[in-house]
Amino acid sequence: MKPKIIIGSLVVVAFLIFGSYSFMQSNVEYTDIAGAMAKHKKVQLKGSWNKEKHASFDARSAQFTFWLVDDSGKECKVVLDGAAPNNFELATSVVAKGRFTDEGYFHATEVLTKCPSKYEAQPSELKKTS
Amino acid sequence: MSAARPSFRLFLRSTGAVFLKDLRSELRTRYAVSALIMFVVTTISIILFSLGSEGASPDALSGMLWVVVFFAAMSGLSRTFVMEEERGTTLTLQLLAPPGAVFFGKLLFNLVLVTGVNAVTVVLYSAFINGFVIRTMSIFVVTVLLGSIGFAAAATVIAAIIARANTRGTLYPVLSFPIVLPLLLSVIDATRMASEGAFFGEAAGEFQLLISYIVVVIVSSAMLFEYIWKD
Amino acid sequence: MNPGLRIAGKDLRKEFDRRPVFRDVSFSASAGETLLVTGRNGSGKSTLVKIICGVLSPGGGTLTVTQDQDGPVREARNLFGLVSPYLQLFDEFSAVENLSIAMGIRGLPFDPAAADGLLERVAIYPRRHDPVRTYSSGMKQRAKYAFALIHTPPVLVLDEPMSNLDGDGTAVVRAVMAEQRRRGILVVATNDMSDIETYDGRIDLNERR
Amino acid sequence: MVLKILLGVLLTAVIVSGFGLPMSPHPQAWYELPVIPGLEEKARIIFFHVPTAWLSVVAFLTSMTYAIQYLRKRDLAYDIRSSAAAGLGFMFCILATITGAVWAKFNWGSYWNWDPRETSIFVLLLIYGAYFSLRSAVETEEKRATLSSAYSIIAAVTVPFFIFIMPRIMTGLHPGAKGDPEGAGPVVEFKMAPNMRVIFFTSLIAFTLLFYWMFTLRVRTAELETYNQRRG
Repeated sequence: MKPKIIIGSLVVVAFLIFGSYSFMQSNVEYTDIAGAMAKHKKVQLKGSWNKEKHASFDARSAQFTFWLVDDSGKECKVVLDGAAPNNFELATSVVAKGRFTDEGYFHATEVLTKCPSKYEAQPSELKKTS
Repeated sequence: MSAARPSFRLFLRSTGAVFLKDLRSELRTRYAVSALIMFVVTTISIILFSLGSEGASPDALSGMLWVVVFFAAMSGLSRTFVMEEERGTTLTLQLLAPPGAVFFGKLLFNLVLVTGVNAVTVVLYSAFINGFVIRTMSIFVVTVLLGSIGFAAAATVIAAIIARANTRGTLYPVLSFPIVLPLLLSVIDATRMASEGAFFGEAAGEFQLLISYIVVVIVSSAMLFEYIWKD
Repeated sequence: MNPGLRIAGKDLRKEFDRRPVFRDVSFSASAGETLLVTGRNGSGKSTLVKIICGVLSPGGGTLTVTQDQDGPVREARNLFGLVSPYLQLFDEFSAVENLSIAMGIRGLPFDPAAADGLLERVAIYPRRHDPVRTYSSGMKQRAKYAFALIHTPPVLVLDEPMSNLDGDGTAVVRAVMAEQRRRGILVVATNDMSDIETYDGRIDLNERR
Repeated sequence: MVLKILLGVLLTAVIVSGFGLPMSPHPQAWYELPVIPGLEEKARIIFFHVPTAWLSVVAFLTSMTYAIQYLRKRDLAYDIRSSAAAGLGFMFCILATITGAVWAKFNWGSYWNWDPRETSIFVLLLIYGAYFSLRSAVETEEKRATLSSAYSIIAAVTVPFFIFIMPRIMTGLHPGAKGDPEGAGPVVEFKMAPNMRVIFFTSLIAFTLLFYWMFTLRVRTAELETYNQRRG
């Protein structure tokens, strides 16, 4: 009776940990445009929005299109299923999750925006005052 | 009580006998199977009517497949325990079988039932719903298989709980939903990957999660079952 | 047979909803003895019967079952046979199937000849292949005796043994009781003293509230 | 008594400082809270929203621990504790949902976004709801205690899977969610000005004490009720 409970609990804990690894593993890897083109799988493309090129939302296909520049300066077209993400204009950088299509654009299922950290005073302002 | 140490072989025999008893009873009455299949046919035709000529996105379609599976499972999988309680044979089983054998026997029966019904569901769904395309078959097959086991595992223990309560019908979906939800989200995600044409390796995380869900639910249910089963 | 066999309860007690059903129930019986359980409705006869059979855990106290050292060792649940009004057979199956299912789940080998013998004895042999659902209540009660005896239990527990039975049926049950008394322990829970001829120990639950 | 005084002092301090301290874009004195762009005065709700969410989780774990104790010892006193904790947890869970929805409305534009954290609090609500509907559906006290204990344990072992699966299928708006560049840590790991952090953690401690106090009160009333029932 007792050992059964102990062994059972250990198995439950072990598999909870095993399950939690799936969470870390599934973090799709970050890469730049060249890396994303080379790998034919789902990646997280890191870069920023090229504000000089037009970004538009096509209401018919419900897709949002914009141009992304990565850290090496390379540029590509990103088509996102859905509307522009929150705070897209304010974002300092964006991460697009998806894969390169054969037509030569990056097809994103999700775009995350990175905004300035939220619960601190602006660092620049802190410098001014101190 | 001083008694013989339960031997593992005897335990397996009891488990098998409980499973066979349920299987033969089901083959004779066809109660659960007919309800399940009718449910699947009804929901799929409702989806067909509501979609009309318009298609839906592959994402939505892969989600809807599992909605059909979820509600079908909810309508049929509680039968194994509720039936014993309604006909007053719970005591009979308590006299005959060790609790573990009842649990694993019923789990096995639910597993066979849900796997069979899911196979029918998937075939009907792919045949009738146009926009539903699977690009990576391997991911899809493994997902349906693991999903079925997960559903059977969660459904069995919840059924054991509600069978002992007074109002059963409404309680079953209420209790199951929060337990089954992580499984549901995970299989929907994996099915989406399969329809997107992802590589098998990309879904490894999902499978790992599904396997650990199955093990965690089965092991903890097996430990708790004795308390639920005995008055 | 079964010379070492003994069951003993010590200070057994049970509550439902914090209300005591009974308390301080102690008894013991060895092979060849009959234990009688009496008490008015609601005094917990069936509860005690379920505790003795091991399907209900007592709220306190201990129940000990000692097996015969010479015979084959059995699992605890296979030591008991129960006949009671609230015990139901699997009614979509026939009597024979019920017996084979019972032996299968108990993990014991099923002997069709022994089953047929038993069914003949309780006089439902001609209808042994009909589903139990089609039986009359008296026939169901007879089938329960076959169900309780198929594994020749060292302890036979009868709750309201004569319910639904006609004259022939009571005669069969008296023979079963006499045989069990020779073979092992007999526990009878009833208020009808005409059900039982002799007993060795008695638990009156009216005094144990 | 000491507990009640301490609790009163701490909660008063949190309420006064949380609502009363001035906000300044360039905090100089120790008492000036920084103005957070995009949040401004709305940031104050964090001192009350996060503790309620924290308590609903603490209550859930407390309830589960007593559920295990009940199954081991079969003593209805543990069931009283388990259900008392669950009741409080349900209340705090509703409070967390409401304060969260209000905050979300003013910050993200809508009351509900199905962000991972919102989804998990929703699931917790569902579990609490299921737990109480199960309890109301069982008449015998012992059976009710056993079944609801078993259910809360089964629910507790499946809850972690939400934490594993959620971030993968949804984008987070909450700080600490995967969408945040700082990573996927728990809520309290985000960066915060030191004086805000003091109020924040004081509030967490005060609310935990509040929970403990309410919990003992509920257990005592429940025990008195059953005592009365048994006599009456």
